[in-house]
Amino acid sequence: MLFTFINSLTLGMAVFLVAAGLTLIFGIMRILNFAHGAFFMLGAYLTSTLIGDMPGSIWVLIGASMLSGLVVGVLGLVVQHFVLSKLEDVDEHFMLIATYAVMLLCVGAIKMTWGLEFHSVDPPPGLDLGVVIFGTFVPSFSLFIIGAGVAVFLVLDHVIHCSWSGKLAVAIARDGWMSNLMGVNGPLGVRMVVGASFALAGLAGGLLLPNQTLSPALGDTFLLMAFITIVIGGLGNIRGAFIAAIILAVIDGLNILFLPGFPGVLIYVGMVTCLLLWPNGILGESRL
Amino acid sequence: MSSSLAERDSRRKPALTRPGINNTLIALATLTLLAMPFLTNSGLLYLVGTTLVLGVYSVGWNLLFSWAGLASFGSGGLFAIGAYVSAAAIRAGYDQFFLLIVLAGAGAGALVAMLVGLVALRRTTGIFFAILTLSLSELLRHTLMHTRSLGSEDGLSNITRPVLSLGVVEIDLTSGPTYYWFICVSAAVILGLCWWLTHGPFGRRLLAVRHDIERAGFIGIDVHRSRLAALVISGAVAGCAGAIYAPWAQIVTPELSGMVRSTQPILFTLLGGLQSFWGPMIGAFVFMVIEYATRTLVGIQEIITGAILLAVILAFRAGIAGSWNALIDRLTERRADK
Amino acid sequence: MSIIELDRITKSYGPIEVLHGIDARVDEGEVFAIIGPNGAGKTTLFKVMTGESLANAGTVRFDGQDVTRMPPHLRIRAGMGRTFQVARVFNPLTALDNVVTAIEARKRAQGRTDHAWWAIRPSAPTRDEAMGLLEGVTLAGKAKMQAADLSHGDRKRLELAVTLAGRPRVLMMDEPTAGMSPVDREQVSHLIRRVMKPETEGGLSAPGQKLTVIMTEHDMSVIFGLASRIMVMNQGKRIALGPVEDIRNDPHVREVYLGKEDQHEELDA
Amino acid sequence: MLDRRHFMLGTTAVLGTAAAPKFLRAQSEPIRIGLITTLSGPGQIYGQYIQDGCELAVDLINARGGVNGQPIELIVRDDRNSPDGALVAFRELAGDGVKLFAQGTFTANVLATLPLLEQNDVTMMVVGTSSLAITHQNYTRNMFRLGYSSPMCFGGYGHLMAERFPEISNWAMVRSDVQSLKDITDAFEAGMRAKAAADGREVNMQEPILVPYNGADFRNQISQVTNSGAEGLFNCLQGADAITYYKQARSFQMDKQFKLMCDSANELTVAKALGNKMLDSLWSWTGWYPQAAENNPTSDALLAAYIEKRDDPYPNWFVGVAHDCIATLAEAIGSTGSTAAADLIPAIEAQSFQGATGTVAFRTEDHSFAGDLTYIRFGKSESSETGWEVFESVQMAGVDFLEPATPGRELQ
Repeated sequence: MLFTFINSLTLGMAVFLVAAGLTLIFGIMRILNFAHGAFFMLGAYLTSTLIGDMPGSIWVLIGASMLSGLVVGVLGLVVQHFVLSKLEDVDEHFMLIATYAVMLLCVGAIKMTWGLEFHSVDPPPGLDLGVVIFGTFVPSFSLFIIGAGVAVFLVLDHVIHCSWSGKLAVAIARDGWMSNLMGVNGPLGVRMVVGASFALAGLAGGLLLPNQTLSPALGDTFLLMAFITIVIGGLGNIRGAFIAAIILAVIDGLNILFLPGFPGVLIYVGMVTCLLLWPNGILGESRL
Repeated sequence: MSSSLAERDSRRKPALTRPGINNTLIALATLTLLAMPFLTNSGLLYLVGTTLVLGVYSVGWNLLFSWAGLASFGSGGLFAIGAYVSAAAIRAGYDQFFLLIVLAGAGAGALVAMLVGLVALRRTTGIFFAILTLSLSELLRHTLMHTRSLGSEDGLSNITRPVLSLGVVEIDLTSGPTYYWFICVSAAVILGLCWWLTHGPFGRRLLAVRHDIERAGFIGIDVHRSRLAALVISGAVAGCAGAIYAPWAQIVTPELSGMVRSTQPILFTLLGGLQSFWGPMIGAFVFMVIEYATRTLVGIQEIITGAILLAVILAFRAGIAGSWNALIDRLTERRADK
Repeated sequence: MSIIELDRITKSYGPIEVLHGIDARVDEGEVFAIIGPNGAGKTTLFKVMTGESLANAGTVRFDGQDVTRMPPHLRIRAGMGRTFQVARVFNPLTALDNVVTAIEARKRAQGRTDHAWWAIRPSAPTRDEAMGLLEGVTLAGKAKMQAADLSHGDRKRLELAVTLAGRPRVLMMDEPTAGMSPVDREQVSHLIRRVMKPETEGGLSAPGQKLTVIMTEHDMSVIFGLASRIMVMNQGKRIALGPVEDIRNDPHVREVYLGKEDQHEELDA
Repeated sequence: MLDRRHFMLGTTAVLGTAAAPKFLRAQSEPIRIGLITTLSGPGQIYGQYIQDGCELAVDLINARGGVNGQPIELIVRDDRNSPDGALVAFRELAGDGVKLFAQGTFTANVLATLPLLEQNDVTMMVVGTSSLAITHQNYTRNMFRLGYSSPMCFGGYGHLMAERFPEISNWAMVRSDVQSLKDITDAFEAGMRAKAAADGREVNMQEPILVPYNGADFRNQISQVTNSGAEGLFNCLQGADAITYYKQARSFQMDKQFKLMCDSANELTVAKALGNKMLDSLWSWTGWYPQAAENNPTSDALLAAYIEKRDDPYPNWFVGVAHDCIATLAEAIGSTGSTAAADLIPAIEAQSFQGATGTVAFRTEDHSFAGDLTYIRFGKSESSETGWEVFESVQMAGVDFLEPATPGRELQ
């Protein structure tokens, strides 16, 4: 039982790592970024190129992930500059299709650069086995993912709700016109958040790399689940996304315990139920 | 004063007007489509037939989107329902009642859309509605994949094309061209109905709802009912298109309910032109041409499709229909100025 | 007789109570103005009357019928009409179609749809009525224009025509002159006066119709020129209600407006 | 991407058609074979192997002077991972007069084109697909399936394991919740039970544990498997799922818990991805393992050509099977001198030749492939440069395990 839920929590936190950036960009630009999964995947490929088959230590993994996050973040700025910023004044659905097109380009570029073959990167030494907690065997990399998820959440929550730059971003998200009036540079704030969102995608790709298999389909594995998470939590709401990721984990655990013949189905049922109970997400829709 | 203005207007009116040009184009396109079986091989004919069906399906989706302001990401599910109804009925040997089967497909799509709408529309809108419909169609896909009697993930294949029995006459639809013409006629009927609905009082009501839902309530429109009606009609069109599609492709698979099918109308509509009746149809055919022209460039399909989409979206924000109309307006104005 | 009766209306958003047991009766045929400083609860009270938000306690009666829980479109069908502070018209439609849609909605609600079921164009009576309304608000020349392309003042006029198309018995106007120049304000006042008058006397009201107007307004000169009775609100409470002259001289009202010199002067104006 | 040679060939074909009267072209005109496979989306990796195999076959044949002096031209189309895409491609090429086809990867895409074969008078080689529907309820005479039916390759697999490891009597199975994989676990179970029963033993085959398809985290199902008490494991996940599964299983030290681990059909893909973190020992079925094929010059030539093309000494089995599809067509055209289905079908039914994968022959009744089966055992190796090596391979005749032929009817 405990074991099941710890494993499901690993999945939940992995999904949260991906969903964090997604909810950030939704908070400021009101778009569901279809390209997020592809950039997550790009982060994973970049990290694998940086560290080879096996990271020397946990810090090498984290460092390489951050570097990949940085690169992907810069790419995000490029996308913002050449695509998203050009579509700000037209129907929001254009933005949706634009991100879909960017996703196709990104996936195509990954296939051309790294090929179609499957690759695998190992967890760093020390994280490749397991520990026993309360008499239950827990893989140590699971603990790493859960820790990473919680850490990313705490940092983001602090930045958004407590720091100056976060408040600035929130101000822009709430009212672009007002922030211009206040003399705050609106586009700069938007760029900041978009860059951060893409960087988070890249970072998540790197951190989850030793947990997954690298293939050009990796992005799809997470994208839909991340969508579901941020919708259950309330769009643009980072705390909501975190709670939703935990709910997702519980649902997944229940699925395994009580409905093993239909793996992954309860998540959809749960999501439909959640949406009907809380039409705007558990914590409500929020602009950051 | 206003009358003199009108006079001046009529004097300035160019010989070629936009509606005139566009109607001529629509007539030409219709003739070309009807003559298709004489012009191409069966591969291209199949592609054009499929595109027609998908175009009709997308026009139905756009009725919900551009008129009622609801973006559904689960229309593929409704298409799949129609297709499976039609496939199962034909395989069970009811193919002489094919027209009834198509109606049943439309009915099934409408019914499911209504059930979803009754539960969902009161509570969710916007992106939540989009994600809800997306999940529901994914759920349907999972269910189809696990239903042995519906062929699991391989779907139902070997669907024969029917011989229509209309009491006294029998129309043989088993050959490619005849079924293609059947698609043309059905498309014309469905599009005609949609055109009628969107351009009459119902369409005006929906446009009011889309633009300002609260204000629409304040002129006495039952907003909820109007949107539900739009959802049901759109579901009927999707189901109907699915039912027509099944014997054309002769196979139906759970992937019909997948993301790809559900995002198709969105792509077509944005490409072809938002808030334009013919936009989705234009988008469908432009997409078809792009895909057909690049069919030999295998292995880099994502990059080609992505680049073209991006270019179109950045260059023609009004979609192809919007940009075309703007162009014609400019040209005719210039002529008039001379 | 009263056409609208408000009985101990209370409304709160979470812990914040915005309306504290408001009582009021609006008589048929009068112009009833609601005034008060910002945050007094005028707009909330307006919304409770129209059904945009529901009261936590108390009842709203319209023409003797309890409408407290009734959704907006049914109140409209029962005879309410409403305009907004910033004019809200249907941008995708032409000016004419805006009015046509409203007329059709009214006829539909009354079960008197008069166009053939297959017809795409509006019926001749509907069209004539719509053109008549547009002429009434001096927009006939712009009937074929897209509503999105109209100027601010034209949109306000169009909105009024759209609202009148519902043949309301009570016309509720939220800040009808907000953001307007003095000349425009005078025009709007004039228009409202015309709206009250029956067609036979050069006004805009349908024959046999007795229109009541409820309005919120900041501009005192507009109010004193139009209103028959005034309700003054402050901090969610009704602090005064009576004929214009009584309100002008009410010490309590003066106290509320004290410190706001401009308003004070307006009261004296 | 459009390589020059391909382009040139296309141009000359067009020019040739335009310039020369029909009778003059008879000898030099290439034999056109249409290849329809998945070259975008998730199945692209398998489609790429199939394309490689077919292209190499064409190159090898043309290097020998073609078939009866005529070169072969391969026309490749992407099925876009959908029945629709396959139909468009098929109808386009068939409408263009192409009479020879190879099609592969996903069953549904193949099922879409099967009803059209006879009316278009074409001969089609189906590459690799294991589904029973193709040779049973959806059987059509114009199709030959050069792929391994589930009862044959996985029934044989179960048989082999029961024969070699009689001491293991408790088996666990894992599969994705995809219906087609159920056929595979069923076949493995049936083969194992039949052999054990023949030897007078009992085996305990546990219900397969299901995992989500294209999932992200399999740890719960891994722990279910490791707690099952089974000694043998049959793992029926595919591609990335399988690798993620083995990878996440490492911290549970799964390979220490099982005496015997069998992968269904991922063969060396697993080893190539895991490298020196490969499991100690893993069995897998494979359609083509060139290193095991002794005295097979076709296989050697194909391997050499593949290494030259992709710089990879361990080609996926699809490469060999795809090659043999083209070789089958070439062989039949060579012997009959015709490309008409009426001539080719009886010729392919009758012929038996050595392809890269071994003996290539088809059962006359349902055109099911009746060639050889190959199983390999590989695992971690300190001495190998790659970190893993293949320890042994077993070949056996597949025809013994082929299910009864019921063309046109579902197998009961």
